[in-house]
Amino acid sequence: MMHHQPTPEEIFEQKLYKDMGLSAQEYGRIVKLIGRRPNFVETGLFSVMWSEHCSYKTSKPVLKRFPTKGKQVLQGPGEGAGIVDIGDNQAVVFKIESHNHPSAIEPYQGAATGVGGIIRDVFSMGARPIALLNSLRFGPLSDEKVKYLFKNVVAGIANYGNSMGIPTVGGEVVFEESYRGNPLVNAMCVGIIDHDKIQKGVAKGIGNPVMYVGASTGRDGIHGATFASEELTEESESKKPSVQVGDPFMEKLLLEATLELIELDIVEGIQDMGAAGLTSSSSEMASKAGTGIELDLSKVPRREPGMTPYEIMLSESQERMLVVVKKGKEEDVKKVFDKWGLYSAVIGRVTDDGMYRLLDGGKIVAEFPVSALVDEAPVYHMPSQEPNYFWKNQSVDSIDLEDHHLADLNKILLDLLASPNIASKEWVYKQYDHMVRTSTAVKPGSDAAVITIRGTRKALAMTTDGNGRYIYLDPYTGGAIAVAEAARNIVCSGGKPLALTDGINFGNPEKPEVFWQFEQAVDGMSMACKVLDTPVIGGNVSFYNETSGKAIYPTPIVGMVGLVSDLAHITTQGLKNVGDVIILLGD
Amino acid sequence: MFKANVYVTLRTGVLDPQGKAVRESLLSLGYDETQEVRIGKFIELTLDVDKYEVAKERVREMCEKLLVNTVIEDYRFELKEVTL
Amino acid sequence: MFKANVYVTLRTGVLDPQGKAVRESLLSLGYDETQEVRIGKFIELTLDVDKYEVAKERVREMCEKLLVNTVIEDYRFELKEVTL
Amino acid sequence: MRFAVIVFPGSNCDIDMYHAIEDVLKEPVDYVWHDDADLSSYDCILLPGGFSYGDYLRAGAIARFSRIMQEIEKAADQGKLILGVCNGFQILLEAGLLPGAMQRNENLQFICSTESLIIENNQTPFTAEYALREEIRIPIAHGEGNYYCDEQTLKELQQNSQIVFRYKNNPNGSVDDIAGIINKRGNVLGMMPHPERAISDLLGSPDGKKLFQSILKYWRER
Ligand SMILES: Nc1ncnc2c1ncn2[C@@H]1O[C@H](COP(=O)(O)OP(=O)(O)O)[C@@H](O)[C@H]1O
Repeated sequence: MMHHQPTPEEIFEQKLYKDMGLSAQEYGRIVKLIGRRPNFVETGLFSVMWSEHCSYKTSKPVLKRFPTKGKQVLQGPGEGAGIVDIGDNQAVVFKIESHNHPSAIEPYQGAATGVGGIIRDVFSMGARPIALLNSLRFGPLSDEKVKYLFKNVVAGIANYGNSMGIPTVGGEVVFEESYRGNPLVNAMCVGIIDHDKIQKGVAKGIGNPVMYVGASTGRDGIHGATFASEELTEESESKKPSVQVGDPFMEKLLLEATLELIELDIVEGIQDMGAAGLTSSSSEMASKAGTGIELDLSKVPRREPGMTPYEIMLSESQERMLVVVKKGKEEDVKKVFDKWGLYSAVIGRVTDDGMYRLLDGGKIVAEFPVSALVDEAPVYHMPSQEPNYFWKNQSVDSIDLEDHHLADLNKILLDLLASPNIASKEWVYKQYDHMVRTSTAVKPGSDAAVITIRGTRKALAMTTDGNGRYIYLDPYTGGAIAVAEAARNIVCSGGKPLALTDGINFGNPEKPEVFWQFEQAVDGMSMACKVLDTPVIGGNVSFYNETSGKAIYPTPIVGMVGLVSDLAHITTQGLKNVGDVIILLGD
Repeated sequence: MFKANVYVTLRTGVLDPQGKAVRESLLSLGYDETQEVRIGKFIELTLDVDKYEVAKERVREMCEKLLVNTVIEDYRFELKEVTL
Repeated sequence: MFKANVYVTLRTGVLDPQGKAVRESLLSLGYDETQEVRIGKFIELTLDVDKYEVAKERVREMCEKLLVNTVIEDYRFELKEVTL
Repeated sequence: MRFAVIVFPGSNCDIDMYHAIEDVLKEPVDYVWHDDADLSSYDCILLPGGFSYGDYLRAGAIARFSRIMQEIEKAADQGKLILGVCNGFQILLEAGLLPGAMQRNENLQFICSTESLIIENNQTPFTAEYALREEIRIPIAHGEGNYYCDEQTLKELQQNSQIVFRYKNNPNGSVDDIAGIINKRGNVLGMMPHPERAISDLLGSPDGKKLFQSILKYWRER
């Protein structure tokens, strides 16, 4: 290659690790863990795996407070998606995922690839995806840029889900000033599975082959770090980390091929290549199994010539999976993926030495203990501080608020109904195929969507809810309200709430006030989860949602699923008959 | 009056799923000589403008603002004077 | 090796909903000089073929068969020899 | 009566179509992979909705060259019943088994909604169970359902009663409100709305059932 890769000494002396997102302290920790200075590839691996996105280094201690257990829970946080029992040997699999920053840069592809990622999380568990939901936040619609973002995010979500043939059945959209420069795009996928088909992301069985399946690898979404460092050359302009482009057609094939593969009963472990691509999937699979793993990068199918080991490991090309299968079954895998016109290649094997080893042909390009990369990631206990605004607001006496008795109530009602936050969201969900799979008993437009389960009298109710303003004003109570609202939506549709997945969207956690909001919201949500017996079975954290130093409203999203035990219980929101009695419940 | 032909293509390195699918279809139809296929947009604009320089600047602006998504697309255009 | 640039446009008389929408956007952005907008496809093909005549015939066939739906679309193409 | 549901890479209403035959008619039905080339044992061939080959280039443009399409053309020649729904309709148009072409919806958006259709011809094997000019509710879900044909073709369609369904409130810009057309011979029907999604009250409408029942009745009486 024309460009020169910095040596371990240069990385150290010129503090290049900083450009790659590692602090001096973290760099020191790596040196201690592996007993030498990491080379360029290794530094890259650590920098992505120790990023907040992959390691949850600042959120982990707080997320531990969520209740995650319950007799209905078959799989809690830690895998691609959580799993909850629904009886008759069946289970529901679901998770929510954010794609805020990619959607701010390229709304259509950012939102589309967010949907693609969460679908893979669900079918990598062996489940058949049956529904999609989303939760969106934008600035005020009077802003042309916001309109552009909104339109394209919706189109991107629509196109991906529609092409996959998975109905998008619910969600929410809120327009509010604090999201003007930083929209939120959270997508949720729900799947269904038989208990005995559940897969895990583990590299099990010493000597077993590690296989790469799906689309080829390109330079998409490579960690910006590469280009911030000295290795840049004149011609690298054209290689700029490009936006990830989704290919729902490819993913549809990958879905069918993966489910077909799982039927063969030869899969030992499988994981989606999501954020940090090959790096996170391979190292996490080894870590969870307590094994080592060895990959030969020259075997990775690729789309572009001249890719370096660094680029291959950090690529975030979409529609790919890593699979460990029983030794000797490589051909069976190939047969399935050939039928669907997808790549499959043996790129490595499971080892017994606990090492993470990468080769490029014959040459070792990275080698250190798996545990150093995955389990030894730093954990930070951030300072937390109650913001001033909070006390000020707490002392407001609501009696003093302006008296609306004399105002024109008709006008107020019309103004409210005209607000984009209250008006019908039909413009959005009309673009989503919400009927494909012929199981949508309650379509978008009611409280929670309801999806029937073929061959049974059962159905699943599902919803996404969150209210950033409440949480901003009082994160503890607001967090509890989000959970309670989701549960009410499920109940109103005829279901019993089972469990939830959370999408945590906050500002910069290094700010004590933001961290306080985060802690409080999690505590409030946890309290409600305990009361309602709806454990948290998975979720996603997105921090640093800020523009010019100003954070969004703290916005945890609750994605909840409930069980409707008989189709006769399904209830919808609309008024039914003239003369029916209207009753107000609660206080 | 000017006519502008605008050619919009995906930037190098950006995945072109459409081009890929078309290439595979061409290969399966027996067009083995097909090496690469990239699919872009071709936009024809007619502008009621007198001066070449003005037309050029306006089209450039339209591309940057609306016609092209410069995060993933490149463009070029040609202008020619026409009479209606 | 040849490179073909194929331009696919809607036949005259066929309404172009996309072109219409883009025209309206341009007008609302203040580009009042915009008269007409038509949106088509721009397909770049690289062919491993030696002779110009062969390349020409093959591209014509590809267009008629797959690349263009002649019920609603017209096309033209340019060929140039390239070396890799 | 034996039904085949053709599965292309990217088909995604194949399962729904299969279930509709199972639930409404209780007749034997098989999935047939686009690469399997024998359809001789089937009486009716169903091309389901979805995004075959990603709908790249134009909806249906690539699927139209699948191996199975030669078999489908043969079956059409033999007078077998062929129903293309949504993407299936688009494929039939691209293959030239039905006249015209599809464009993007006028509003350039994907539209999923339940639409009112008018039965314009109930003398076909697919619609005999409906009354003439009966209004039925059937879901649509498409981004490219804006049917186009030139004036000459339109005149022919009208004169031969080939327009089988019209939209009551045209959602997508289709010429003459066309939602579904049949070939001259009367054995190949293409329609954008999804009858397989309208087979029970629970899911919104049972109005698609009669279409499947018409097919079976026609076959039995023949
Ligand atoms: N982004 C979206 N995607 C899909 N459906 C949506 C979306 N936003 C809103 N909806 C649907 O529109 C309906 C009304 O939503 P919303 O106005 O948020 O009502 P509520 O406050 O009662 O939840 C719900 O059925 C919801 O699922």
